[in-house]
Amino acid sequence: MAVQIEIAGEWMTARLLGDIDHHSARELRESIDSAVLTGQIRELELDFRDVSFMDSSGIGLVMGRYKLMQELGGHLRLINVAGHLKKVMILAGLDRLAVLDRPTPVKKQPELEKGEGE
Amino acid sequence: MAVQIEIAGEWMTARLLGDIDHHSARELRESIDSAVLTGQIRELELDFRDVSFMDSSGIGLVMGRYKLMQELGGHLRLINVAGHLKKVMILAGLDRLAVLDRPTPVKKQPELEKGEGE
Amino acid sequence: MKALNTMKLQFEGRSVNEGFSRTAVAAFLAQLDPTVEEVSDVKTAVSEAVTNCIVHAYRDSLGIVYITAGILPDNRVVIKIRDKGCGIPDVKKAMEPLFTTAPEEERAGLGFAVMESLMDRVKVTSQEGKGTTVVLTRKIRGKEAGV
Amino acid sequence: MKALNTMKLQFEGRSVNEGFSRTAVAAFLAQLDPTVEEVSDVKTAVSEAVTNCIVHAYRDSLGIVYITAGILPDNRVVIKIRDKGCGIPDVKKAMEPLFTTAPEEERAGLGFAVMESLMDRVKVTSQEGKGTTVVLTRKIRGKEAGV
Ligand SMILES: Nc1ncnc2c1ncn2[C@@H]1O[C@H](COP(=O)(O)OP(=O)(O)O)[C@@H](O)[C@H]1O
Ligand SMILES: Nc1ncnc2c1ncn2[C@@H]1O[C@H](COP(=O)(O)OP(=O)(O)O)[C@@H](O)[C@H]1O
Repeated sequence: MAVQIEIAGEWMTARLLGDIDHHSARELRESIDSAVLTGQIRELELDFRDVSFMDSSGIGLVMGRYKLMQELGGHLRLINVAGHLKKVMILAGLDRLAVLDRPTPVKKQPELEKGEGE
Repeated sequence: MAVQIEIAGEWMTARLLGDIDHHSARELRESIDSAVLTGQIRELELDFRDVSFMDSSGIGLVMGRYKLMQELGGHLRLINVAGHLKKVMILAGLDRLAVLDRPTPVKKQPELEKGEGE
Repeated sequence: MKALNTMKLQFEGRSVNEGFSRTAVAAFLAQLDPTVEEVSDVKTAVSEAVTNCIVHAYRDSLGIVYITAGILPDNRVVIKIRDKGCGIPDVKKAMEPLFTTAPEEERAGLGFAVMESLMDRVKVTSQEGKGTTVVLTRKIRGKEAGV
Repeated sequence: MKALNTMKLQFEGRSVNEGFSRTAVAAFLAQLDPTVEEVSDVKTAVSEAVTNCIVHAYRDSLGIVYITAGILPDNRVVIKIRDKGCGIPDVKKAMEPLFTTAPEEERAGLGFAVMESLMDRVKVTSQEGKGTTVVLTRKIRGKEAGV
Protein backbone atom coordinates (compact mmCIF):
# COMPACT_ATOMS: atom_id res chain seq x y z
CA MET A 1 0.00 0.00 0.00
CA ALA A 2 1.18 3.46 -0.78
CA VAL A 3 -0.30 6.90 -1.05
CA GLN A 4 0.31 9.75 -3.49
CA ILE A 5 -0.29 13.16 -2.01
CA GLU A 6 -1.06 16.32 -3.96
CA ILE A 7 -1.45 19.67 -2.25
CA ALA A 8 -2.78 22.99 -3.56
CA GLY A 9 -3.29 25.66 -0.92
CA GLU A 10 -5.48 24.20 1.79
CA TRP A 11 -6.71 21.44 -0.52
CA MET A 12 -5.13 18.04 -0.45
CA THR A 13 -5.85 14.87 -2.41
CA ALA A 14 -4.48 11.58 -1.08
CA ARG A 15 -4.59 8.91 -3.74
CA LEU A 16 -4.58 5.51 -2.05
CA LEU A 17 -2.94 2.63 -3.92
CA GLY A 18 -3.33 -1.11 -3.40
CA ASP A 19 -4.87 -2.93 -0.45
CA ILE A 20 -6.22 -1.15 2.64
CA ASP A 21 -6.10 -3.45 5.62
CA HIS A 22 -4.84 -3.34 9.20
CA HIS A 23 -1.30 -3.94 7.91
CA SER A 24 -1.26 -0.96 5.57
CA ALA A 25 -3.56 1.39 7.53
CA ARG A 26 -1.00 2.63 10.03
CA GLU A 27 1.41 3.90 7.39
CA LEU A 28 -1.43 5.48 5.42
CA ARG A 29 -2.77 7.21 8.51
CA GLU A 30 0.67 8.56 9.44
CA SER A 31 1.47 9.81 5.93
CA ILE A 32 -1.89 11.51 5.50
CA ASP A 33 -2.05 13.09 8.96
CA SER A 34 1.44 14.49 8.83
CA ALA A 35 0.76 16.05 5.41
CA VAL A 36 -2.57 17.49 6.63
CA LEU A 37 -1.01 19.03 9.74
CA THR A 38 2.15 20.34 8.06
CA GLY A 39 0.24 21.76 5.11
CA GLN A 40 -2.57 23.26 7.25
CA ILE A 41 -5.03 21.47 5.03
CA ARG A 42 -8.76 22.22 5.39
CA GLU A 43 -10.22 20.23 2.49
CA LEU A 44 -9.06 16.61 2.41
CA GLU A 45 -10.02 14.35 -0.46
CA LEU A 46 -9.32 10.59 -0.35
CA ASP A 47 -9.22 9.06 -3.82
CA PHE A 48 -10.07 5.34 -3.88
CA ARG A 49 -9.65 4.85 -7.63
CA ASP A 50 -6.63 2.55 -7.28
CA VAL A 51 -7.64 0.68 -4.15
CA SER A 52 -7.79 -3.03 -4.91
CA PHE A 53 -9.12 -4.25 -1.57
CA MET A 54 -10.52 -2.79 1.64
CA ASP A 55 -11.82 -4.25 4.89
CA SER A 56 -13.11 -2.49 8.02
CA SER A 57 -9.62 -1.15 8.71
CA GLY A 58 -10.41 1.22 5.84
CA ILE A 59 -13.55 2.32 7.68
CA GLY A 60 -11.41 3.09 10.72
CA LEU A 61 -9.06 5.07 8.47
CA VAL A 62 -11.91 7.12 6.99
CA MET A 63 -13.59 7.75 10.35
CA GLY A 64 -10.27 8.79 11.90
CA ARG A 65 -9.61 11.31 9.09
CA TYR A 66 -13.22 12.52 9.37
CA LYS A 67 -12.68 13.31 13.04
CA LEU A 68 -9.34 14.96 12.35
CA MET A 69 -10.83 17.26 9.70
CA GLN A 70 -13.72 18.13 12.00
CA GLU A 71 -11.28 19.10 14.75
CA LEU A 72 -9.44 21.28 12.26
CA GLY A 73 -12.69 22.91 11.11
CA GLY A 74 -12.23 21.36 7.66
CA HIS A 75 -13.92 18.74 5.49
CA LEU A 76 -13.36 15.22 4.23
CA ARG A 77 -14.54 13.89 0.91
CA LEU A 78 -14.18 10.42 -0.61
CA ILE A 79 -14.01 10.06 -4.37
CA ASN A 80 -14.04 7.17 -6.83
CA VAL A 81 -15.54 4.72 -4.39
CA ALA A 82 -16.93 1.86 -6.44
CA GLY A 83 -18.03 -1.76 -6.27
CA HIS A 84 -16.74 -3.72 -3.31
CA LEU A 85 -15.45 -0.60 -1.50
CA LYS A 86 -18.82 1.09 -1.73
CA LYS A 87 -20.52 -2.00 -0.34
CA VAL A 88 -18.23 -2.05 2.71
CA MET A 89 -18.61 1.71 3.25
CA ILE A 90 -22.38 1.66 2.98
CA LEU A 91 -22.73 -1.20 5.41
CA ALA A 92 -20.57 0.81 7.81
CA GLY A 93 -22.92 3.77 7.38
CA LEU A 94 -20.24 6.05 5.94
CA ASP A 95 -22.77 7.38 3.45
CA ARG A 96 -24.57 8.95 6.41
CA LEU A 97 -21.48 10.97 7.30
CA ALA A 98 -22.16 12.72 4.00
CA VAL A 99 -18.57 12.26 2.85
CA LEU A 100 -19.34 9.74 0.15
CA ASP A 101 -20.16 10.86 -3.37
CA ARG A 102 -21.08 14.39 -2.34
CA PRO A 103 -21.05 16.67 -5.37
CA THR A 104 -17.70 18.42 -5.77
CA PRO A 105 -17.81 21.75 -3.92
CA VAL A 106 -16.47 24.81 -5.69
CA LYS A 107 -12.75 24.81 -5.11
CA LYS A 108 -10.52 27.79 -4.59
CA GLN A 109 -8.01 26.33 -7.07
CA PRO A 110 -10.22 25.52 -10.05
CA GLU A 111 -7.24 24.27 -12.10
CA LEU A 112 -7.18 21.24 -9.80
CA GLU A 113 -10.43 20.11 -11.33
CA LYS A 114 -9.03 19.47 -14.77
CA GLY A 115 -9.20 15.94 -16.00
CA GLU A 116 -11.81 14.95 -13.45
CA GLY A 117 -14.59 15.07 -15.99
CA GLU A 118 -16.21 11.68 -15.57
CA MET B 1 -7.79 -23.44 -18.76
CA ALA B 2 -9.58 -23.41 -22.03
CA VAL B 3 -8.70 -23.50 -25.69
CA GLN B 4 -10.13 -21.71 -28.71
CA ILE B 5 -9.78 -23.64 -31.93
CA GLU B 6 -9.81 -22.15 -35.41
CA ILE B 7 -9.63 -24.33 -38.50
CA ALA B 8 -9.04 -23.42 -42.13
CA GLY B 9 -8.49 -26.36 -44.44
CA GLU B 10 -5.67 -28.44 -43.03
CA TRP B 11 -4.47 -25.54 -40.88
CA MET B 12 -5.48 -25.27 -37.27
CA THR B 13 -4.68 -22.71 -34.60
CA ALA B 14 -5.30 -23.64 -30.97
CA ARG B 15 -5.25 -20.59 -28.76
CA LEU B 16 -4.48 -21.66 -25.21
CA LEU B 17 -5.98 -19.60 -22.39
CA GLY B 18 -4.97 -19.41 -18.72
CA ASP B 19 -2.69 -21.75 -16.80
CA ILE B 20 -1.12 -24.86 -18.32
CA ASP B 21 -0.38 -27.40 -15.64
CA HIS B 22 -1.01 -31.09 -15.02
CA HIS B 23 -4.60 -30.26 -14.02
CA SER B 24 -5.46 -28.48 -17.26
CA ALA B 25 -3.23 -30.45 -19.64
CA ARG B 26 -5.48 -33.48 -20.05
CA GLU B 27 -8.45 -31.48 -21.25
CA LEU B 28 -6.26 -29.41 -23.56
CA ARG B 29 -4.69 -32.51 -25.04
CA GLU B 30 -8.06 -34.15 -25.64
CA SER B 31 -9.63 -31.06 -27.22
CA ILE B 32 -6.67 -30.43 -29.52
CA ASP B 33 -6.15 -34.04 -30.60
CA SER B 34 -9.78 -34.67 -31.39
CA ALA B 35 -9.93 -31.51 -33.50
CA VAL B 36 -6.69 -32.45 -35.30
CA LEU B 37 -7.90 -35.97 -36.09
CA THR B 38 -11.45 -35.02 -37.05
CA GLY B 39 -10.30 -32.12 -39.20
CA GLN B 40 -7.41 -34.03 -40.81
CA ILE B 41 -5.12 -31.19 -39.81
CA ARG B 42 -1.54 -31.11 -41.16
CA GLU B 43 -0.34 -27.75 -39.86
CA LEU B 44 -0.96 -27.21 -36.15
CA GLU B 45 -0.20 -23.90 -34.53
CA LEU B 46 -0.31 -23.49 -30.74
CA ASP B 47 -0.78 -19.86 -29.72
CA PHE B 48 0.57 -19.04 -26.25
CA ARG B 49 -0.40 -15.36 -26.22
CA ASP B 50 -2.96 -15.77 -23.42
CA VAL B 51 -1.16 -18.35 -21.33
CA SER B 52 -0.60 -16.96 -17.84
CA PHE B 53 1.46 -19.82 -16.41
CA MET B 54 3.14 -22.98 -17.60
CA ASP B 55 5.19 -25.71 -15.95
CA SER B 56 6.73 -28.87 -17.44
CA SER B 57 3.24 -30.28 -18.05
CA GLY B 58 3.17 -27.77 -20.90
CA ILE B 59 6.39 -29.29 -22.24
CA GLY B 60 4.71 -32.69 -22.21
CA LEU B 61 1.76 -31.18 -24.04
CA VAL B 62 3.99 -29.67 -26.74
CA MET B 63 6.11 -32.82 -27.16
CA GLY B 64 2.99 -34.97 -27.40
CA ARG B 65 1.51 -32.75 -30.14
CA TYR B 66 4.90 -32.69 -31.90
CA LYS B 67 4.88 -36.49 -32.06
CA LEU B 68 1.28 -36.58 -33.19
CA MET B 69 1.94 -34.16 -36.05
CA GLN B 70 5.02 -36.14 -37.07
CA GLU B 71 2.98 -39.33 -37.21
CA LEU B 72 0.43 -37.54 -39.37
CA GLY B 73 3.16 -36.20 -41.66
CA GLY B 74 2.35 -32.66 -40.56
CA HIS B 75 4.00 -29.86 -38.63
CA LEU B 76 3.74 -28.12 -35.29
CA ARG B 77 4.50 -24.48 -34.67
CA LEU B 78 4.41 -22.49 -31.44
CA ILE B 79 3.64 -18.79 -31.58
CA ASN B 80 3.67 -15.89 -29.12
CA VAL B 81 5.91 -17.64 -26.65
CA ALA B 82 7.32 -14.95 -24.38
CA GLY B 83 8.96 -14.35 -21.03
CA HIS B 84 8.48 -17.11 -18.47
CA LEU B 85 7.09 -19.57 -21.03
CA LYS B 86 10.09 -19.13 -23.31
CA LYS B 87 12.44 -19.72 -20.37
CA VAL B 88 10.73 -23.02 -19.50
CA MET B 89 10.65 -24.12 -23.15
CA ILE B 90 14.28 -23.30 -23.78
CA LEU B 91 15.46 -25.14 -20.70
CA ALA B 92 13.48 -28.13 -21.96
CA GLY B 93 15.26 -27.87 -25.30
CA LEU B 94 12.08 -27.25 -27.28
CA ASP B 95 13.92 -24.66 -29.36
CA ARG B 96 15.96 -27.57 -30.74
CA LEU B 97 12.80 -29.25 -32.07
CA ALA B 98 12.62 -26.20 -34.35
CA VAL B 99 9.01 -25.53 -33.47
CA LEU B 100 9.65 -22.37 -31.52
CA ASP B 101 9.66 -18.97 -33.19
CA ARG B 102 10.24 -20.39 -36.64
CA PRO B 103 9.32 -17.82 -39.27
CA THR B 104 5.75 -18.22 -40.47
CA PRO B 105 5.69 -20.53 -43.51
CA VAL B 106 3.63 -19.49 -46.50
CA LYS B 107 0.13 -20.66 -45.78
CA LYS B 108 -2.33 -22.05 -48.26
CA GLN B 109 -5.08 -19.83 -46.80
CA PRO B 110 -3.43 -16.42 -46.84
CA GLU B 111 -6.56 -14.71 -45.47
CA LEU B 112 -5.82 -16.39 -42.15
CA GLU B 113 -2.77 -14.19 -41.79
CA LYS B 114 -4.70 -10.98 -41.53
CA GLY B 115 -4.35 -9.11 -38.27
CA GLU B 116 -1.22 -11.02 -37.31
CA GLY B 117 1.05 -8.18 -38.25
CA GLU B 118 3.23 -7.80 -35.19
CA MET C 1 -21.99 -32.89 4.64
CA LYS C 2 -18.61 -34.25 3.65
CA ALA C 3 -16.30 -31.75 1.98
CA LEU C 4 -15.25 -32.36 -1.62
CA ASN C 5 -11.94 -30.65 -1.08
CA THR C 6 -10.20 -29.23 1.98
CA MET C 7 -7.10 -27.31 2.93
CA LYS C 8 -5.39 -26.15 6.09
CA LEU C 9 -3.21 -23.12 6.48
CA GLN C 10 -1.33 -21.83 9.48
CA PHE C 11 0.94 -18.85 9.85
CA GLU C 12 2.43 -16.45 12.37
CA GLY C 13 0.16 -13.65 13.51
CA ARG C 14 2.10 -10.90 11.76
CA SER C 15 0.15 -8.19 9.99
CA VAL C 16 2.03 -8.86 6.74
CA ASN C 17 0.23 -12.22 6.66
CA GLU C 18 -3.22 -10.64 6.47
CA GLY C 19 -2.86 -10.13 2.72
CA PHE C 20 -1.25 -13.52 2.21
CA SER C 21 -3.98 -15.42 4.04
CA ARG C 22 -6.95 -13.83 2.28
CA THR C 23 -5.25 -14.35 -1.10
CA ALA C 24 -4.60 -18.00 -0.26
CA VAL C 25 -8.26 -18.55 0.68
CA ALA C 26 -9.36 -16.79 -2.52
CA ALA C 27 -7.06 -19.09 -4.53
CA PHE C 28 -8.70 -22.12 -2.91
CA LEU C 29 -12.14 -20.72 -3.72
CA ALA C 30 -11.21 -20.32 -7.41
CA GLN C 31 -12.21 -23.93 -8.15
CA LEU C 32 -15.87 -22.88 -7.70
CA ASP C 33 -15.46 -20.28 -10.46
CA PRO C 34 -16.79 -17.49 -8.21
CA THR C 35 -17.80 -14.05 -9.41
CA VAL C 36 -15.53 -11.08 -8.67
CA GLU C 37 -18.02 -9.97 -6.03
CA GLU C 38 -18.07 -13.36 -4.31
CA VAL C 39 -14.26 -13.37 -4.18
CA SER C 40 -14.20 -9.85 -2.67
CA ASP C 41 -16.83 -10.76 -0.10
CA VAL C 42 -14.99 -13.86 1.09
CA LYS C 43 -11.58 -12.12 1.08
CA THR C 44 -13.00 -9.27 3.15
CA ALA C 45 -14.63 -11.53 5.73
CA VAL C 46 -11.45 -13.63 6.04
CA SER C 47 -9.39 -10.46 6.40
CA GLU C 48 -11.62 -9.31 9.28
CA ALA C 49 -11.33 -12.59 11.15
CA VAL C 50 -7.57 -12.91 10.61
CA THR C 51 -6.99 -9.28 11.63
CA ASN C 52 -8.92 -9.91 14.83
CA CYS C 53 -6.55 -12.77 15.72
CA ILE C 54 -3.54 -10.52 15.16
CA VAL C 55 -4.91 -7.32 16.75
CA HIS C 56 -6.99 -8.71 19.60
CA ALA C 57 -6.25 -12.37 20.33
CA TYR C 58 -2.47 -12.00 20.22
CA ARG C 59 -2.41 -8.36 21.26
CA ASP C 60 0.90 -8.46 23.18
CA SER C 61 2.34 -11.64 21.75
CA LEU C 62 3.05 -13.49 18.56
CA GLY C 63 0.79 -16.50 18.07
CA ILE C 64 -0.24 -18.82 15.27
CA VAL C 65 -3.40 -18.31 13.23
CA TYR C 66 -5.07 -21.49 11.94
CA ILE C 67 -7.34 -21.58 8.91
CA THR C 68 -9.18 -24.52 7.44
CA ALA C 69 -11.40 -24.32 4.39
CA GLY C 70 -13.70 -26.84 2.79
CA ILE C 71 -15.87 -26.98 -0.30
CA LEU C 72 -19.20 -28.72 0.26
CA PRO C 73 -21.09 -30.56 -2.52
CA ASP C 74 -23.75 -27.82 -2.60
CA ASN C 75 -21.12 -25.19 -3.49
CA ARG C 76 -20.87 -23.82 -0.01
CA VAL C 77 -17.45 -22.85 1.25
CA VAL C 78 -16.82 -23.19 4.97
CA ILE C 79 -13.83 -21.33 6.39
CA LYS C 80 -12.69 -21.70 9.97
CA ILE C 81 -10.30 -19.12 11.47
CA ARG C 82 -8.91 -20.07 14.85
CA ASP C 83 -6.49 -18.57 17.37
CA LYS C 84 -5.15 -19.63 20.74
CA GLY C 85 -5.21 -16.10 22.08
CA CYS C 86 -6.96 -14.23 24.89
CA GLY C 87 -10.51 -15.22 23.99
CA ILE C 88 -13.65 -13.07 24.09
CA PRO C 89 -15.40 -12.68 27.47
CA ASP C 90 -18.79 -11.73 25.98
CA VAL C 91 -19.21 -12.82 22.36
CA LYS C 92 -22.67 -11.31 21.99
CA LYS C 93 -21.43 -7.90 23.04
CA ALA C 94 -18.27 -8.21 20.91
CA MET C 95 -20.43 -8.79 17.85
CA GLU C 96 -22.44 -5.60 18.31
CA PRO C 97 -21.63 -3.06 15.61
CA LEU C 98 -19.17 -0.35 16.74
CA PHE C 99 -18.09 -2.30 19.80
CA THR C 100 -14.30 -2.38 19.96
CA THR C 101 -11.70 -2.77 22.67
CA ALA C 102 -9.00 -1.13 20.54
CA PRO C 103 -10.34 2.31 19.56
CA GLU C 104 -6.85 3.83 19.97
CA GLU C 105 -5.76 1.77 16.97
CA GLU C 106 -8.64 3.15 14.92
CA ARG C 107 -10.49 -0.15 14.94
CA ALA C 108 -14.00 0.69 13.80
CA GLY C 109 -15.71 -2.08 15.75
CA LEU C 110 -17.24 -3.30 12.50
CA GLY C 111 -15.29 -6.49 11.86
CA PHE C 112 -18.07 -8.84 12.90
CA ALA C 113 -20.71 -6.64 11.26
CA VAL C 114 -18.81 -6.87 7.96
CA MET C 115 -18.44 -10.65 8.29
CA GLU C 116 -22.15 -11.05 9.02
CA SER C 117 -23.24 -8.90 6.14
CA LEU C 118 -20.96 -10.55 3.57
CA MET C 119 -21.33 -14.20 4.58
CA ASP C 120 -24.38 -16.42 4.87
CA ARG C 121 -23.42 -17.53 8.35
CA VAL C 122 -20.91 -16.46 11.01
CA LYS C 123 -20.43 -18.66 14.06
CA VAL C 124 -18.16 -17.52 16.87
CA THR C 125 -17.05 -19.68 19.77
CA SER C 126 -14.59 -18.44 22.32
CA GLN C 127 -13.11 -19.33 25.69
CA GLU C 128 -11.30 -16.78 27.79
CA GLY C 129 -7.59 -17.47 27.93
CA LYS C 130 -7.95 -20.31 25.41
CA GLY C 131 -8.83 -18.71 22.11
CA THR C 132 -11.50 -18.04 19.54
CA THR C 133 -12.89 -19.83 16.51
CA VAL C 134 -14.84 -18.06 13.79
CA VAL C 135 -16.64 -20.18 11.19
CA LEU C 136 -17.68 -18.41 8.00
CA THR C 137 -20.05 -20.05 5.53
CA ARG C 138 -21.01 -18.79 2.12
CA LYS C 139 -22.76 -20.35 -0.83
CA ILE C 140 -20.91 -19.64 -4.07
CA ARG C 141 -23.26 -19.29 -7.03
CA GLY C 142 -20.38 -18.68 -9.39
CA LYS C 143 -20.13 -17.12 -12.82
CA GLU C 144 -22.39 -19.78 -14.33
CA ALA C 145 -25.32 -18.41 -12.33
CA GLY C 146 -24.97 -15.16 -14.25
CA VAL C 147 -25.05 -13.01 -11.09
CA MET D 1 19.26 -19.16 10.19
CA LYS D 2 15.99 -18.42 11.95
CA ALA D 3 13.08 -17.58 9.66
CA LEU D 4 11.52 -14.12 9.93
CA ASN D 5 8.13 -15.42 8.90
CA THR D 6 6.77 -18.88 8.26
CA MET D 7 3.63 -20.58 7.05
CA LYS D 8 2.32 -24.11 6.68
CA LEU D 9 -0.15 -25.33 4.15
CA GLN D 10 -1.67 -28.75 3.63
CA PHE D 11 -4.26 -29.94 1.18
CA GLU D 12 -5.64 -33.01 -0.53
CA GLY D 13 -3.64 -34.28 -3.49
CA ARG D 14 -6.23 -33.32 -6.10
CA SER D 15 -5.03 -31.77 -9.32
CA VAL D 16 -7.32 -28.76 -8.82
CA ASN D 17 -5.10 -27.85 -5.86
CA GLU D 18 -1.99 -27.43 -8.03
CA GLY D 19 -3.04 -23.91 -8.98
CA PHE D 20 -4.21 -23.09 -5.48
CA SER D 21 -0.97 -24.14 -3.83
CA ARG D 22 1.40 -22.26 -6.14
CA THR D 23 -0.75 -19.12 -5.84
CA ALA D 24 -0.71 -19.42 -2.04
CA VAL D 25 3.09 -19.71 -2.00
CA ALA D 26 3.35 -16.72 -4.36
CA ALA D 27 1.12 -14.71 -2.02
CA PHE D 28 3.42 -15.55 0.89
CA LEU D 29 6.43 -14.49 -1.19
CA ALA D 30 4.85 -11.10 -1.94
CA GLN D 31 6.22 -9.61 1.29
CA LEU D 32 9.71 -9.70 -0.30
CA ASP D 33 8.46 -7.52 -3.15
CA PRO D 34 9.72 -10.01 -5.78
CA THR D 35 10.00 -9.26 -9.48
CA VAL D 36 7.48 -10.80 -11.87
CA GLU D 37 10.19 -13.21 -13.01
CA GLU D 38 11.03 -14.31 -9.47
CA VAL D 39 7.35 -14.99 -8.78
CA SER D 40 7.02 -17.05 -11.99
CA ASP D 41 10.16 -19.02 -11.19
CA VAL D 42 9.02 -19.94 -7.68
CA LYS D 43 5.46 -20.72 -8.78
CA THR D 44 6.77 -22.99 -11.51
CA ALA D 45 9.13 -24.89 -9.22
CA VAL D 46 6.39 -25.31 -6.58
CA SER D 47 3.98 -26.50 -9.27
CA GLU D 48 6.48 -29.17 -10.36
CA ALA D 49 6.99 -30.48 -6.83
CA VAL D 50 3.29 -30.45 -5.97
CA THR D 51 2.36 -32.14 -9.25
CA ASN D 52 4.89 -34.88 -8.51
CA CYS D 53 3.16 -35.59 -5.19
CA ILE D 54 -0.19 -35.87 -6.95
CA VAL D 55 0.94 -37.76 -10.07
CA HIS D 56 3.65 -40.01 -8.66
CA ALA D 57 3.59 -40.20 -4.86
CA TYR D 58 -0.16 -40.73 -4.58
CA ARG D 59 -0.60 -42.37 -7.97
CA ASP D 60 -3.44 -44.71 -7.02
CA SER D 61 -4.64 -42.98 -3.88
CA LEU D 62 -5.61 -39.64 -2.42
CA GLY D 63 -3.05 -38.32 0.04
CA ILE D 64 -2.20 -35.06 1.73
CA VAL D 65 0.45 -32.69 0.39
CA TYR D 66 2.33 -30.65 3.03
CA ILE D 67 4.04 -27.35 2.28
CA THR D 68 6.01 -25.15 4.62
CA ALA D 69 7.62 -21.89 3.62
CA GLY D 70 9.94 -19.56 5.46
CA ILE D 71 11.56 -16.23 4.76
CA LEU D 72 15.17 -15.99 5.97
CA PRO D 73 16.79 -12.70 7.03
CA ASP D 74 18.98 -12.69 3.90
CA ASN D 75 15.87 -12.65 1.67
CA ARG D 76 16.02 -16.32 0.88
CA VAL D 77 12.77 -18.19 0.69
CA VAL D 78 12.85 -21.87 1.66
CA ILE D 79 9.90 -23.99 0.57
CA LYS D 80 9.45 -27.59 1.64
CA ILE D 81 7.01 -29.82 -0.25
CA ARG D 82 6.37 -33.17 1.40
CA ASP D 83 4.22 -36.23 0.72
CA LYS D 84 3.65 -39.53 2.47
CA GLY D 85 3.43 -41.42 -0.79
CA CYS D 86 5.34 -44.22 -2.50
CA GLY D 87 8.80 -42.65 -2.30
CA ILE D 88 11.56 -42.66 -4.91
CA PRO D 89 13.80 -45.77 -5.10
CA ASP D 90 16.70 -43.98 -6.83
CA VAL D 91 16.67 -40.21 -6.34
CA LYS D 92 19.75 -39.59 -8.46
CA LYS D 93 18.21 -41.37 -11.43
CA ALA D 94 14.82 -39.71 -10.89
CA MET D 95 16.48 -36.32 -11.13
CA GLU D 96 18.04 -37.01 -14.52
CA PRO D 97 16.43 -34.93 -17.26
CA LEU D 98 13.85 -36.85 -19.32
CA PHE D 99 13.58 -39.67 -16.79
CA THR D 100 9.94 -40.36 -16.04
CA THR D 101 7.92 -43.33 -14.83
CA ALA D 102 4.69 -41.91 -16.26
CA PRO D 103 5.30 -41.34 -19.99
CA GLU D 104 1.75 -42.51 -20.80
CA GLU D 105 0.47 -39.40 -19.04
CA GLU D 106 2.73 -37.21 -21.16
CA ARG D 107 5.01 -36.39 -18.26
CA ALA D 108 8.12 -34.92 -19.86
CA GLY D 109 10.51 -36.08 -17.15
CA LEU D 110 11.64 -32.50 -16.71
CA GLY D 111 10.09 -31.62 -13.35
CA PHE D 112 13.33 -31.83 -11.39
CA ALA D 113 15.29 -30.20 -14.22
CA VAL D 114 12.90 -27.24 -14.16
CA MET D 115 13.14 -26.97 -10.36
CA GLU D 116 16.93 -27.07 -10.50
CA SER D 117 17.21 -24.47 -13.19
CA LEU D 118 14.77 -22.02 -11.57
CA MET D 119 15.83 -22.33 -7.94
CA ASP D 120 19.20 -21.80 -6.27
CA ARG D 121 19.03 -25.15 -4.51
CA VAL D 122 16.87 -28.29 -4.73
CA LYS D 123 17.27 -30.97 -2.06
CA VAL D 124 15.36 -34.22 -2.37
CA THR D 125 15.10 -36.85 0.34
CA SER D 126 12.95 -39.91 -0.07
CA GLN D 127 12.23 -43.22 1.53
CA GLU D 128 10.47 -46.00 -0.35
CA GLY D 129 6.96 -46.55 0.97
CA LYS D 130 7.28 -43.56 3.33
CA GLY D 131 7.33 -40.49 1.14
CA THR D 132 9.40 -37.72 -0.36
CA THR D 133 10.49 -34.24 0.72
CA VAL D 134 11.68 -31.60 -1.73
CA VAL D 135 13.29 -28.46 -0.34
CA LEU D 136 13.51 -25.51 -2.71
CA THR D 137 15.63 -22.47 -1.87
CA ARG D 138 15.80 -19.21 -3.75
CA LYS D 139 17.24 -15.83 -2.95
CA ILE D 140 14.76 -13.07 -3.80
CA ARG D 141 16.50 -9.89 -4.97
CA GLY D 142 13.20 -8.10 -5.40
CA LYS D 143 12.15 -5.07 -7.36
CA GLU D 144 14.49 -2.81 -5.40
CA ALA D 145 17.48 -4.59 -6.95
CA GLY D 146 16.33 -3.31 -10.30
CA VAL D 147 16.62 -6.72 -11.96
N1 LIG E 1 -10.10 -13.36 17.83
C1 LIG E 1 -10.40 -12.52 18.85
N2 LIG E 1 -9.79 -12.64 20.05
C2 LIG E 1 -10.09 -11.81 21.07
N3 LIG E 1 -10.98 -10.80 20.97
C3 LIG E 1 -11.61 -10.61 19.79
C4 LIG E 1 -11.36 -11.44 18.68
N4 LIG E 1 -12.14 -11.02 17.66
C5 LIG E 1 -12.86 -9.99 18.13
N5 LIG E 1 -12.55 -9.74 19.42
C6 LIG E 1 -13.17 -8.70 20.27
O1 LIG E 1 -14.37 -8.26 19.66
C7 LIG E 1 -14.34 -6.86 19.41
C8 LIG E 1 -15.13 -6.51 18.17
O2 LIG E 1 -14.50 -7.06 17.03
P1 LIG E 1 -14.79 -6.47 15.59
O3 LIG E 1 -16.26 -6.35 15.38
O4 LIG E 1 -14.02 -7.26 14.60
O5 LIG E 1 -14.22 -4.97 15.65
P2 LIG E 1 -12.73 -4.41 15.76
O6 LIG E 1 -11.75 -5.46 15.31
O7 LIG E 1 -12.74 -3.23 14.86
O8 LIG E 1 -12.50 -4.05 17.20
C9 LIG E 1 -12.87 -6.52 19.36
O9 LIG E 1 -12.61 -5.16 19.65
C10 LIG E 1 -12.30 -7.46 20.42
O10 LIG E 1 -12.51 -6.95 21.71
N1 LIG F 1 7.05 -37.03 -4.91
C1 LIG F 1 7.40 -38.11 -5.64
N2 LIG F 1 7.04 -39.36 -5.24
C2 LIG F 1 7.38 -40.45 -5.96
N3 LIG F 1 8.09 -40.39 -7.11
C3 LIG F 1 8.47 -39.20 -7.56
C4 LIG F 1 8.15 -38.00 -6.86
N4 LIG F 1 8.67 -36.96 -7.56
C5 LIG F 1 9.30 -37.49 -8.62
N5 LIG F 1 9.20 -38.84 -8.64
C6 LIG F 1 9.79 -39.76 -9.64
O1 LIG F 1 10.81 -39.05 -10.34
C7 LIG F 1 10.52 -39.06 -11.74
C8 LIG F 1 11.02 -37.79 -12.39
O2 LIG F 1 10.29 -36.68 -11.90
P1 LIG F 1 10.23 -35.33 -12.75
O3 LIG F 1 11.61 -34.92 -13.13
O4 LIG F 1 9.44 -34.35 -11.97
O5 LIG F 1 9.48 -35.73 -14.09
P2 LIG F 1 7.95 -36.15 -14.37
O6 LIG F 1 7.10 -35.67 -13.25
O7 LIG F 1 7.64 -35.46 -15.64
O8 LIG F 1 7.95 -37.63 -14.48
C9 LIG F 1 9.04 -39.29 -11.83
O9 LIG F 1 8.64 -39.83 -13.07
C10 LIG F 1 8.80 -40.25 -10.67
O10 LIG F 1 9.15 -41.56 -11.01
